[in-house]
Amino acid sequence: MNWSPILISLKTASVSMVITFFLGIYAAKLVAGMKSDKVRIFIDGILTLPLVLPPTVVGFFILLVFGVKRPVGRFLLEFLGVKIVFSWTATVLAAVIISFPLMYRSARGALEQVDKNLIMAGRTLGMSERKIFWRVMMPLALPGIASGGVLAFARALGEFGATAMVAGNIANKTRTLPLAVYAEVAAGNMEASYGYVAVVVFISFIVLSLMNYFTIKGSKYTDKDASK
Amino acid sequence: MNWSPILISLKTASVSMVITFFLGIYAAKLVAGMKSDKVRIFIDGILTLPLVLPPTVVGFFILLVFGVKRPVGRFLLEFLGVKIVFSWTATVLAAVIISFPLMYRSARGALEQVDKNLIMAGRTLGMSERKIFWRVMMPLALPGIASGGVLAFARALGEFGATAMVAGNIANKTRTLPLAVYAEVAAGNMEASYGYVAVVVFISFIVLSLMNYFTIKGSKYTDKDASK
Amino acid sequence: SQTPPAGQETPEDQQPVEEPQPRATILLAAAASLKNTFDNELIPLFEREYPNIKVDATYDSSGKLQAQIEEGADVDVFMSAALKQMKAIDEKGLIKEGSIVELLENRIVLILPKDSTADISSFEDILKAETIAVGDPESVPAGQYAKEVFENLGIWADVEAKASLGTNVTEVLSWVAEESADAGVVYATDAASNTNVKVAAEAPEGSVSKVIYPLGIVKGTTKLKAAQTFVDFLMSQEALAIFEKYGFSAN
Amino acid sequence: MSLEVKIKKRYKDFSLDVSLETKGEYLGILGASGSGKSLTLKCIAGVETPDEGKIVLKGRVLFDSENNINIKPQSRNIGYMFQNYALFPNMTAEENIGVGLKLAKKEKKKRVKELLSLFRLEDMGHKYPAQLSGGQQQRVALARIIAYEPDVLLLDEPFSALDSKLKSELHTEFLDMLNLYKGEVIIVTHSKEEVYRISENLALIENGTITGFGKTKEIFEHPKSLSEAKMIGCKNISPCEILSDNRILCKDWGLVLETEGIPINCKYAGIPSENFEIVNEPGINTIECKLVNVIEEINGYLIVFKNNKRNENSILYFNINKETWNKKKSQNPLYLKIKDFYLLI
Amino acid sequence: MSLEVKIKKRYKDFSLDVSLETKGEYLGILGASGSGKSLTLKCIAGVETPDEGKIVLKGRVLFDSENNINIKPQSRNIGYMFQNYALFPNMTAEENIGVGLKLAKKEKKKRVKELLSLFRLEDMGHKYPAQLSGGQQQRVALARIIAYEPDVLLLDEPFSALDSKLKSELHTEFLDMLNLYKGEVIIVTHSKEEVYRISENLALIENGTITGFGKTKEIFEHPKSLSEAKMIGCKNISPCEILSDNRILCKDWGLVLETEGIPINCKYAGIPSENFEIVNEPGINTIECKLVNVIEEINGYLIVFKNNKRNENSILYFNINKETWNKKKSQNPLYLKIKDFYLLI
Ligand SMILES: Nc1ncnc2c1ncn2[C@@H]1O[C@H](COP(=O)(O)OP(=O)(O)OP(=O)(O)O)[C@@H](O)[C@H]1O
Ligand SMILES: Nc1ncnc2c1ncn2[C@@H]1O[C@H](COP(=O)(O)OP(=O)(O)OP(=O)(O)O)[C@@H](O)[C@H]1O
Ligand SMILES: [Mg+2]
Ligand SMILES: [Mg+2]
Repeated sequence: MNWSPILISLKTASVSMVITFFLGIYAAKLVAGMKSDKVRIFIDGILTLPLVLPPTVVGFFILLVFGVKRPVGRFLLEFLGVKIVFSWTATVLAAVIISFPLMYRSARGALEQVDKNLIMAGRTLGMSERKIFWRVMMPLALPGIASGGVLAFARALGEFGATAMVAGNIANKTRTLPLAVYAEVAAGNMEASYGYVAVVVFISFIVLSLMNYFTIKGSKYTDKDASK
Repeated sequence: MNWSPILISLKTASVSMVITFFLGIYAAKLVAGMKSDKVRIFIDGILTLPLVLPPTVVGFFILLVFGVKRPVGRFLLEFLGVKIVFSWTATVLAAVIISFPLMYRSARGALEQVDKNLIMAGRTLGMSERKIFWRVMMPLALPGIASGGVLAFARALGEFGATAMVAGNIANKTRTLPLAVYAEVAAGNMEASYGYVAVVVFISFIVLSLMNYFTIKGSKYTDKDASK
Repeated sequence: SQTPPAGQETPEDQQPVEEPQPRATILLAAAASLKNTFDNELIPLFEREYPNIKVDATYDSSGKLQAQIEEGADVDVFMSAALKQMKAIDEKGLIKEGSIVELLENRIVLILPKDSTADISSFEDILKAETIAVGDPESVPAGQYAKEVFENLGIWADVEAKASLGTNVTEVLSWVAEESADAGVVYATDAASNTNVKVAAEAPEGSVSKVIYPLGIVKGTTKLKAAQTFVDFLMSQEALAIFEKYGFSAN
Repeated sequence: MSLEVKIKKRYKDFSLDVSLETKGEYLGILGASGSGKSLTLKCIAGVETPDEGKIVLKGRVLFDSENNINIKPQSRNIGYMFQNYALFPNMTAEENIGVGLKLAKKEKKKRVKELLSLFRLEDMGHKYPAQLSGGQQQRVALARIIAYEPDVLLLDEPFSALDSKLKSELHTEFLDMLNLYKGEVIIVTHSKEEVYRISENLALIENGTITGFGKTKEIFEHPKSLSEAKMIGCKNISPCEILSDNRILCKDWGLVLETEGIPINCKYAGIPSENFEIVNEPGINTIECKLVNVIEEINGYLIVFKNNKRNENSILYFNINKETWNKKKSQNPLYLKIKDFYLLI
Repeated sequence: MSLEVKIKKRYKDFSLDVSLETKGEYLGILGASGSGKSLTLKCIAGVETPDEGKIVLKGRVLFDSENNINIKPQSRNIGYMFQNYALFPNMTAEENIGVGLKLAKKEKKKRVKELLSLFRLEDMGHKYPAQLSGGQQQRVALARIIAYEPDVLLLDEPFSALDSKLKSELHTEFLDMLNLYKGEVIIVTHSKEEVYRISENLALIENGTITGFGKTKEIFEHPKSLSEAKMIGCKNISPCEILSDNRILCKDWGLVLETEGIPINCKYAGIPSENFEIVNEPGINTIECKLVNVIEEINGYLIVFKNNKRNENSILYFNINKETWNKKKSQNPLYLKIKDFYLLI
């Protein structure tokens, strides 16, 4: 078993999860705060899109945006010197785009479940909207947010179709765990694939445990016996 | 554009969403109610698994269970006369397995966010656990549950890798929308693919709107001006 | 048994002296069916012979690779599983003039599950199967060839009605291996890679155009020299022998 | 300092139509359950948006439906203590209190500590709301709003969950503290004692509208209208008819009362249940009683009776201390003289 | 009907150690904020689990730490009205009330309607808790628990959010209703009037332990211990020293009191603030006052004074009605005779 896919996947999944986490929460906040139901539903549709299309197709569309001949891709290349396609950045990009709807949707549900009265209480106490968000809404929405985080991380870790499309499948560079698993399965090397699957499972167990730990810790206030 | 993938996909996504919905909620309830943190995290890991593996690989494993050579598949075939692989049932099976973690996780987060006091209040009023669950926890967790439903539906609608592996890609039988989209994109028929993409987007918009509508309706109690 | 690569007059051991190879890493994009050959043997061998050149490789279906190259992926050498994709890229002016080599040939075979007792021994017999696994002719080269065979036999319409169109070769193989499908059409090299399938027949001579694996250097490459060295290496007898070991034949 | 409020808000089966004005005096609001007290405060704080009207604080328009002004709650600098406390469940008592404080860390800590001890919560600082008792939660909510030092303090039944000892202690200290504080205070309460003690002015609210407004003491001593009398808890009220310059007939009790200076628009008469005296013989403003019930209370009896001389069936209440009652209860017939009564419009 | 409770529960900085027993009489619990009243009820209802102890209802063991018995709340048939109501926000008032009812649809509707009107919520049935006022929510919670008809009713400050008029109306009707009902009732309240009116028995709780238990009336009339006196609101309490058979010295006030039958273990003396009388000359059980403050209350004045003859600094309180005070306040020196006082252990 080769260690590089594991490292690459870990790096990709962690980085993309951090990005998705904040991006998703931010989007959720924006959308949840929208006045017009129609606009909200529309934006909601757009943001959920990466989930309803086959990842390969999503990857293809990403390629159509970030390809070096396309405006965005050309801009990035010429002005920032960044070439997305076939780079490690691309694995992150793909993972972020694919896992984004999970985070966004979960966070939105969780934020909507927060007692409006408490938000109002924060306002009458002169707390800024930002402070209310970070000190009141987020902690109270933690279980939902955490489950969004878990979903996003898991999805980023397992991301395959779009990654292969945008980042390629280059050993030591963009070959992530799922690509390795897939490659082994495709090449009929079942034993090798089991090894990678075991690693994937192991990583997700670790992350899930951590998440569970933090969620439990973060919501200790509901635990009546906390100060015992 | 061919209508059959649309119909098949609609059927698959709806049926699998209903199954996933109840299965996911039920699992969430079970896991959320578990006493031991360790067991919970373990089960949690297992249930999240389909999300961290490439769908094609998941499909492959499903094939290893339900294939006609394999014990389960053979049992189903010989004793019940049901052949899972390459049937419409398989598209549902694949969609359920792939979208399950989304529903499960979202529902768990949402249920954990429900005020424990209200559950206790239900108990002291002699309400059965089942009644408490359906009349108190579910409605209060609605935003999170709904977002889980949206995610699960979207994922089921977009499911591609595992479906192709288990159900095949048989025109008018198991060729779902994503398979059609993929085929067109892969063949470079971008125009045709846009047609299908438009349909996918359209369907998800409809479903999202419905979901939003029901969520808003279902949580009208938080709308202070409802009786106006 | 080291034969100097074709097109290279000087013996390989003198090469660094006469013309030092620039330190370079090149990227090979190859059809998925070539993965084992390259990863297990050819690339390690090449890197041993040319320590200054490192070869990265990405494998996928040729159609995807085509799209990626068209969108500007940093590919230096491209090897597809059919001429169609190579031509398409070439027509867009993305391949270095005159660099296309029709290097390998693969064969189209009819496969059955290992334990199959079906009475299928030729491509015409495939209609006895209940479900047939073939690659999607629109996107999978093996599928295109299968379609061609069946069209020449005049039974494509009947086959298509029973067909499940795989989006990649792995699917087609797995379907047959797991007996989801009763028969399938893949490359000989794919069939060789899976022990759960057996070959029932080869495509009859003349029923299908040659299955060519062309090789080309992508025009945008900045490492022309290294890329050329690699291509030359692949054309060497030594390399071809390895390809043959994996079921290909030199064209 | 001045606060002017003139707002309307309509629900399907309730509408609020309130005008209030205060100028630095503390204002108490009394009203039945569901009469619109909390809603009024919420509108002032910006928690609810009125349908129309105007809210002006120190000349600054906070809300004006005509000019589409609606300052957000954060900028109003009005503290509202929610009736259900609305403590942040994820913060300890300390954090809850400190959350609105804009001080440096050290001073903040000091201030929070002061407030904790002021509200007898010394050892509760590290507890989460779920770990606090009802009364402790209420005190944290009160401390939190006071820490914030807003221009206007809106308190919605701030002491309802406290035992009477603690309540009276806090009243005293609260008043001391408020003396240092230069803002408006509006306090909603169901306790007459509280309103009497804390607020100089009193507004009565009934069914969404203000039905009485004035100096607390005056209203308690001489209610002028039916609503005022009801609100201060006058138990005996009857519609009346002016018979002459100095005589009215209380219709419910079939009783004629004599007094000076009957206002021309007098429509009701009210007799506080303490304002009876047991006398030995009939006379003016005296009833011959028919006892209906005697209810024992802590510091006395509540005598429920009717006018024996008429067949009107409306009952009257009389609060008497135990000693006196035990001495005189055997009198028969029992004559009750009305020492004082209210003439109400 | 009988309920026996003997439980312990420890938190880091609070421990509950309570034994109670009731036999069909309604029991009131009085105690300061944070003394453990709600916690006790929660343990009985099964909302919290005690660390150790036993709860037995009608001979049926509900909880027994030794035998690992812990019947789930559903099967205890004990209704607990949460101090913060715990109404289901997703159900209307009607639905909240009906949720514990196990009747056919039609009867259920009828019963819910009855309860709505009993609690003056006729038009509120279709509203969600967020659309109800604080007092309306409290009434819905009360109606809900009563609808459930449990064997034991545990009420945690059931009337605290109601105005006094409504409160006294509901008291009356509540008592009528409870008469028809054959269960135990335990009611926690901060209102002495309420406890006095509703519950025959009274338990006093202080810092997690029961410090007094008895007939409500007896406790109010003759508190026997320091805690009882404090709890019924006796404002003047001083440690004392027995001087002889019939004389004690109240140390805080430097005052000697004469009376018969002083118990041997008498440690404190308490004087209810109403039990003074203005007299014209010194005498036994009479103080010469030095006025400290006169606080106006609704129905009288609260006179704060010291013993003029001694230099002890502890103050005393005297509640007097306005009339009498206004008549006699100019007396100088002012003598107050103590009509009655409590001897406390
Ligand atoms: N969102 C709403 N929709 C409909 N009616 C409402 C809404 N909010 C409040 N009400 C009604 O408005 C009336 C006044 O409510 P408010 O909370 O101001 O009462 P309150 O005077 O504070 O009473 P309490 O003393 O019981 O707290 C109530 O009858 C209530 O039912
Ligand atoms: N989960 C907990 N963790 C720590 N301490 C707790 C917890 N629950 C309650 N307490 C403490 O136990 C004590 C008793 O609480 P309880 O709610 O029984 O008080 P109470 O008598 O009902 O007071 P109130 O009249 O204010 O409602 C309080 O001091 C409280 O802080
Ligand atoms: Mg209110
Ligand atoms: Mg309590």
